[in-house]
Amino acid sequence: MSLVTKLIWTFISLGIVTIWGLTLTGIVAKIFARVQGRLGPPVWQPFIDIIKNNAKRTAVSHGIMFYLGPVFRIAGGIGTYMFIPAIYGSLYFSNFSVSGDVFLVMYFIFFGQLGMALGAGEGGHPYSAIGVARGLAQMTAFEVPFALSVISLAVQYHTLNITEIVAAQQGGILSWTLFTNPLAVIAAMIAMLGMNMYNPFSVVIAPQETPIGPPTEYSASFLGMLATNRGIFNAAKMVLFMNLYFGGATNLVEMIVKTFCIYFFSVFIGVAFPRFKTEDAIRFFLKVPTLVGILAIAVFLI
Amino acid sequence: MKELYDTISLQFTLKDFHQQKPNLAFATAEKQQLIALLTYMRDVHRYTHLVFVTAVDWLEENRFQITYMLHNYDIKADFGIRVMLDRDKPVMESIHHLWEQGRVYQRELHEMFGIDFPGSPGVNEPMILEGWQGPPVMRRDFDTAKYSLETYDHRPRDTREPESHMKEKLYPED
Amino acid sequence: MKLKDILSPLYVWKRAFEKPYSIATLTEQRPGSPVYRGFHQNDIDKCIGCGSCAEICQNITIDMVQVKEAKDGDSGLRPRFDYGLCCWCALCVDICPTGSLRMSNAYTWVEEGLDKDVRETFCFTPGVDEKPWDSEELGYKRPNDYELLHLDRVPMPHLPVEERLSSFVEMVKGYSRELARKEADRCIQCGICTATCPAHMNIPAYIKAIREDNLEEGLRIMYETNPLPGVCGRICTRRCEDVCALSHRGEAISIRWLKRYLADSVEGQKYAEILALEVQPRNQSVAIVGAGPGGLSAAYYLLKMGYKVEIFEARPAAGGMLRYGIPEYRLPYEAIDKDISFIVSLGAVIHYNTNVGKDVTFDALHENFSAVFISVGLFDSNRLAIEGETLPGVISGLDLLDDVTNGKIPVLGQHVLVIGGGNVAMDAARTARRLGSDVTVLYRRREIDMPADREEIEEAMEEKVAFHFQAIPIAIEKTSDNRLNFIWGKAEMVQQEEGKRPVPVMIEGSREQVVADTVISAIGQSAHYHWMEGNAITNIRFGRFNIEADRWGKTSDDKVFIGGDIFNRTADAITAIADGHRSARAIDAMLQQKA
Amino acid sequence: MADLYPPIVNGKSVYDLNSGKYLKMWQGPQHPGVTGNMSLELIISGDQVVDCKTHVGYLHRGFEKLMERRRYINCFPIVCRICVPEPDTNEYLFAAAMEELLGVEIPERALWLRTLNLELSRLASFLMWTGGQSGAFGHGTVAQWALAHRDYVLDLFEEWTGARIYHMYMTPGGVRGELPEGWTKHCEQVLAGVEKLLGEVWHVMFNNAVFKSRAVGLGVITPDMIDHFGVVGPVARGSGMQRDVRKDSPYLVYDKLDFQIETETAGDTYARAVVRWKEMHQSISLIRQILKNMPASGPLHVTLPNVLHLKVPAGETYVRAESTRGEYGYYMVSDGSAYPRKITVRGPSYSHAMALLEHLAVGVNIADTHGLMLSLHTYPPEIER
Repeated sequence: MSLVTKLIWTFISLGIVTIWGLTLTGIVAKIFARVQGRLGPPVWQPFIDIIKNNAKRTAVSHGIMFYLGPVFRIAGGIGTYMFIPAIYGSLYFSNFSVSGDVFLVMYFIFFGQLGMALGAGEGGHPYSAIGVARGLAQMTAFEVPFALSVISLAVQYHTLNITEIVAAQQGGILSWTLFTNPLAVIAAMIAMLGMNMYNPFSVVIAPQETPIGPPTEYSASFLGMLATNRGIFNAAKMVLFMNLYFGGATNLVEMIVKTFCIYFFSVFIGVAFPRFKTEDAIRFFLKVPTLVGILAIAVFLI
Repeated sequence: MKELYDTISLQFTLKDFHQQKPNLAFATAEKQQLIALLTYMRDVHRYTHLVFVTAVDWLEENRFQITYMLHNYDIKADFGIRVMLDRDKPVMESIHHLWEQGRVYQRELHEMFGIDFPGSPGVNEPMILEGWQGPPVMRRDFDTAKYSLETYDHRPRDTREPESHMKEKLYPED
Repeated sequence: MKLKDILSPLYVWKRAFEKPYSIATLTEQRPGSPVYRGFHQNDIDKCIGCGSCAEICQNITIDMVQVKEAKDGDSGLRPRFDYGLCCWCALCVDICPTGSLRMSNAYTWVEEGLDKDVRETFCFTPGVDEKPWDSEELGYKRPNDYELLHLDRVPMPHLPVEERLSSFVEMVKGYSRELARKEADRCIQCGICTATCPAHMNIPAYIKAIREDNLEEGLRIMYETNPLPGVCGRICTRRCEDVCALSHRGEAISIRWLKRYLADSVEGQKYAEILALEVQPRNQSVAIVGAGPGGLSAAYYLLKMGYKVEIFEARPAAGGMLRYGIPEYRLPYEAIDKDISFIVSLGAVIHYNTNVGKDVTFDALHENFSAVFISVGLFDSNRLAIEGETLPGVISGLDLLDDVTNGKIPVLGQHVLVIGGGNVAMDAARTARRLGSDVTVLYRRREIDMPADREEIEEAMEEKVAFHFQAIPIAIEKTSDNRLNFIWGKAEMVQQEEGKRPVPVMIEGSREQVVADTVISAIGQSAHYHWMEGNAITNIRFGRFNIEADRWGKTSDDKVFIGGDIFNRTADAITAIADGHRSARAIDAMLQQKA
Repeated sequence: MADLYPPIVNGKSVYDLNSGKYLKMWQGPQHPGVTGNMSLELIISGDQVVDCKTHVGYLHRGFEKLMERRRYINCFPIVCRICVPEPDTNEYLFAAAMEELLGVEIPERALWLRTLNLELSRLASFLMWTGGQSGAFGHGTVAQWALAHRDYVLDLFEEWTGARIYHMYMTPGGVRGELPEGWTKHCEQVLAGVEKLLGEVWHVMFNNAVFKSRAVGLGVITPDMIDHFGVVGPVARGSGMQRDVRKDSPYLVYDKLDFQIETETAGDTYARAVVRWKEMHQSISLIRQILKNMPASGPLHVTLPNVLHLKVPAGETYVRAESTRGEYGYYMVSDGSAYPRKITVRGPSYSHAMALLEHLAVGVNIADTHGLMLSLHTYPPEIER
C-alpha cells in the first residue's frame, strides 16, 4: 500500500472515529442525565454544537499563542489516533502503527494538554494558571501508574509495538491482558479515570472550585475545534486501551462495543462521586495505582 | 426580668425599663457605662449571645438609639440595651473585642448611619455602598425617593386621582 | 477509606432505571395552579374606578387611566398595570371594594415588537385591552372569609321603639368618639362620594380628620362647602352613601353620622375661633328672601366674602323647612339653632315675621340691595284632587309638622291615614304615631318605589306604622259618626314606556275603604310667587312652574338669584345649601365685575 | 510552613503581593461556587488561603430603608424578598412583630397553617442546600436530585398559596387561604418522595469516600467559638449545641409538636451536613404531625383596622424564629405612625458569612472555600437587607 493510499485510509478511519467519539459523548451525556433524573440532551447534541460553533466568528483575541492552543490540542488528538492501529488485522484501519508507537502515543496524550496550557496562559482569565497547574499536576500524576502499566506490558510482551501487543492477545478472551496481567490493567484503568477527567478527578474543569478551564476562554470555531478533539481524543484513548488491555478489535462493531464499555467504566465511577481536590487526586494516584503498577512490573520481572 | 433590671441598676445607671414580653425586656443605659455593662451582662448574667446591634434614628429628638440585643441561652431570655447618642457627634465605643461579629455590625452602622466606632477593625471600609458619596443612607433625613427621582430615569406615569378627576370631568366650574 | 464508602455511592445507578424528574417537552403549556397569582383581570362594568388598588400597591404599578365617562358613583377610571413593576402580591385584589379585580392563572405573555414604547409592551388595562387570559376562570381570587376592608357599619345606637313613640326626643343617639373613629377607619378615601354630594363636600378629608381625631380641622373642611353641618349630619339625604365604594359588597360608610359626630363634638362657642374667618368688609349688601338652608348657606358665604347680608323670613324663626318640615325627633331644634346662631354671629341680620310682598315690597329689596337671593322653599302642599278633600279632618302633612313645631298639639283622633310615600309622609306618619294615633300609610306605587329614605321607611315600620301599597285615592266621605271614610282603589303596576319606571293603573272595579279620624295628605309641595310684584320683576322671566335661572341660580335679572327647593328638583337640604354656596359665588362674581 | 503566614504589622497581616508568594484572588460575585451575589477576596499562597475577606453589597436593595417609607401593609409584599430560598420566615416574622405591637391574636388554625408553611419552606430550603453542598464538591448527581425535589415542594406551594417562590401567604392578621382540596394527599406523596431521596442521599453523599475526604475536618467550629462569633442554627448544632429557637422559645404551635433538637459533635462540614440531613427528616415528621393534628376548620384571619391607614402603637419588640440557617429575627420599632420607624432584620448569615467565614477560610484549600461557605449556608441578602 502506497503512502498516499495509507494516508487516505487513515483519514477515513479518523473520520469514522471522530463520529463515533462524538456519538459516545452524546450517549454519555444522556446516561449522565438519566442518572441525575433528567431526560438529557439528544444524542446528536455534540454534532449540533460543533456545527453551530464552527458557523460563528470569534470576537476575542489574546494573541497568536492563544489561538494555537486549540490547534495544538486537536493536533494532539489526531496525533494520538494516527499511530494507533484501530482494527487489528485490517489493512485499512491500521493507521501509522510503527514499532515503539506506544511511547509515541503516550507522548501525544500529553502533547495536547501542553498546547492547551500554552494557549490558556495567553488567555484573558486571570486564574487560568491555576487551572493549567491543576491540569498538568493531575496529568503528571496519572501518567505514573499508566506508564508503569505500559512498562509492565512491555516487559510482558517484550515489545513496544501496539499491533504486536494486540497480536499477542489474540486467541480467546483469556489471552487478553485483562487476564494475563490484571495488575497492569487495574493500574491503567484507574489512570484512565484521571485521563477522562470525570469525577472524582474533574477538578481541572470544575467551575465551582475556582478555575473554569480554558473552554470558557474560547469561542466559535476554536471551541468547535476543542469539541471535535474531545470526540477524537476520547475515542483514540479508548482504542488504545482496547488494544493494550482488552484484546483489540478485529472489526468495527467489536471496536465500538469495546471502546464504549471501557469508556463506560469512567462514567460508572464518575457519576457516583464528588471530585477530589488536586492534591488529593495526586496523592491518590501516587499511592494505590502506582503501587499496583510497580507490582505489575515486579511480577513479570521475577 | 424586672429583678434582673433591679440587680443591674445597683451597679449601672439604667432607665426606661420596658418589659415587652415575659422573656424580652429593654432598658436604656448610659453611654459611658455601656462596654462595662455589656461585659458584665455577658460574663456575670450569662447573656452570652449578641443577637444584633442596630441603630434607630430619632431625627426629631436629634439623637441615635443603638440597640444591643443580648440573649441568655440558659433561661432563654433577651435583654435589649439601648444607648442614646448625640446625632451631631455620633461616636460610640467598640465592642469588637467582646464579640467577633460586633465589628461587622459596627462597620455597617458606620456606613449606614455615620456612627463612628473608633478602634473597630475595618470600620471605615465601605461594606455595602462602595463608592457612595452622599450622606449615610439610613439616616432619616436622606430621602431615597427624592434621590432616585433626581438620579434615575423614570417611566412616565399617567395616573389620575378619582376625586380630582371627577371634579374635572363633572363639575369643573364649581 | 472504607470499602463501604466506595461502593455505597454506586447506588446512584438505581436512579438511571427510574422515571426521570424532567418533563418531556418544554413547549407544552403548563397552566398555573388554580389559585396562581398571574395576570390581572378586571370586570370593568363592576369596577367603579375608586383607585384603592393603586392606593395599596407598594410599587406604583397601577395607573388609573380614563376608560369611560365619569358619572355618579363611577370615576370612569380603570386600573392599568405595569408589569415591569408588579410584584404579584395581590393586595390590589384583596382590597378591591367591588370585587371586580382578580388574577388569572396565566403567567406567560409574549408580545412582539420590541421597538414599541416600553409603556405599551409592559402595560395593559385589564378588561379593556384584550388578552388571552381574559376569560380564564382559574386564578387568584380573594378567599371568601379573607377581607382587608371592614364591610359592616359600626352600628348606630338608637332609642328603643317604645321610648321613641313616647316623646319627640332625638332617636339617633349619635356616635361616641370611639365609634366614630372606628367608622371613619373603614373609609378607603377614594373620593367617589365627593362628586355625588350636591355641595361637593370633601368627605374623605373630614373623615380623615375624624380618624386622626382632629375635629377642628374636620370642622374647617366641612364649613368650606357646608355651613349647616349639624343639620346635614342628621337629615341629609346622603346620596354620597349610595355611591360609597364600600356599598358594593358591604355597607356604605355612615358619612352622615360622621358629619353629625364632627359637628356635635365641637362646641358652638368655639366655632368662631376654629374657623377663624378673616373677612375683608365690603360695602355692598345682599338681601336674602327666606332663611331656609339655601338662604342661610348663601348668607354664610356672602358674609365670609365680606358682604352685608339681610335675611327676610316670614316666620318667627329661621331654618325654613328644616325647622318647620322636619320633626324634632329627627332634627332637634338645638342642632338647627347651633348652626344658625354661628351664621348670625357673623353679622347676618334676620328680619323675622317679615313677609316680602306684605311687610316689605320686593321692589324695595331690589332697589336697596346690590343683589337679591330668593330661596323661599316649597311651602304649599299639593292637593289630593279628589272628592271630599276639603272636609274637616283632612289636613296636609306640612301643616301637621308646622303645628307641632309651633307647639300646637293637633287632635288627630284614633286612626290616622297618611297619603304619600315621601319623606314628608313618613315624618307626618311618625309624628302622628308619637301623638298617639294608629297610622296607616297609603302609597300609589310599590314599596321599592317609595321616594322616602329607606331608613325612614324601616323605622316607620318598626314603629308599627301600617302600609298599603299600590293604593290610589278615590274619594273621602264623611261617616255618620263624624269620621272620615277614605275610599281607594287597588292599582297594578304597568310598564307603559320602555326604560321608565312602571306606572300604577287602577284595577277596574277595585274599591276599598278605610275609616279614619284624620287624613293627612303628603304628596308633594309647590311654591307661589304672588308676593313678587312691582317693577322689579319685569326683567325676571318665569318658566312653566318656576323662575328661569342658569346653573348659578342667576335669573334673567342681573341682580336676582334663586336657590333651594324652588330652583332644584331634588328639593333636599344639601342641594339647597349647594345652591346657596354657588349663588353666593355668582353674586360675588357679579358684584366684583360691577365694582 | 511557618513562613506561610505573613508578618503582622500594627495588628494587620501584611501580604507582599509582589513577593510572588501570594496571589490575590476574587471569587464572585458571579461565580458558580459562591452562594448568591457575594464575593470572597482571597489571598492565596499556592493552593492555600491565607486571608479571606468577604464582600457584600452586590444585592443591596435597602429593604430596611424601603420599609421605613412604606405603610405597614406595603411592607408585607417586600419582606419575603429578603431571602429567596426561604421567604416565609420573613413573612412570618414581619407579621408576628406587627401583630405583637398591635396586640392582635390570630386564630388557632392560622397558627397551624403558618407552621406548616414554615416547615415546608424549611424543607425546600434544605433541599436547595443539599444541591449546593454536593455541587460545591462537584457531586452534580445529588444536586440534580435535590433540586428536582425542591421543585416538587414548590409545586405544593404553588397549589396552596398561588406562587412558587414568594408565597405572600402570611399576611398580618392571619393567613390568606385554605389548603386546597386534595392538597394533603399530594403533600404526602411529595414527602414520601423526599424521604426516599434522603435515603438515597445518605447512601450516595454521606457514605461517600470522596465526600468524606473533603467534608470531614473542613471548617471546624469549636464550642467556644459559638457565642464569640454569634453562631446559630444548624451550624451551632453541628458543634453539639442544644440550641433551636423552635424548642427554646416556642412560637406558633411548635410546643404542640413532638421533635428533638438534632445535634452532631464534630463541628466540621460533614457534621453540619448530617445535622441538616436529620433536620429534613424532622421537618417531614413535623409536617405530618401538623397535617394530622391541625384543627379541621376555623377562621384563618382577623381583619385588622383598615390597612390603608393603619397606625401601629408606639413600642419596640423583637421576634425570632428558626430558619434553616438559624435564628432569624425582626426588631421592629414603631413611633405610633403609619410607617415603621425602624425594622431591623437579623439574618443568621450576617455573622456566619462575614466574621465566621473570614475566620474559617484561613488555611483551607481554595477549592474548599465554596464547600465551606455552603456548609455555613450563607445567603447574602440577609446581610445587606
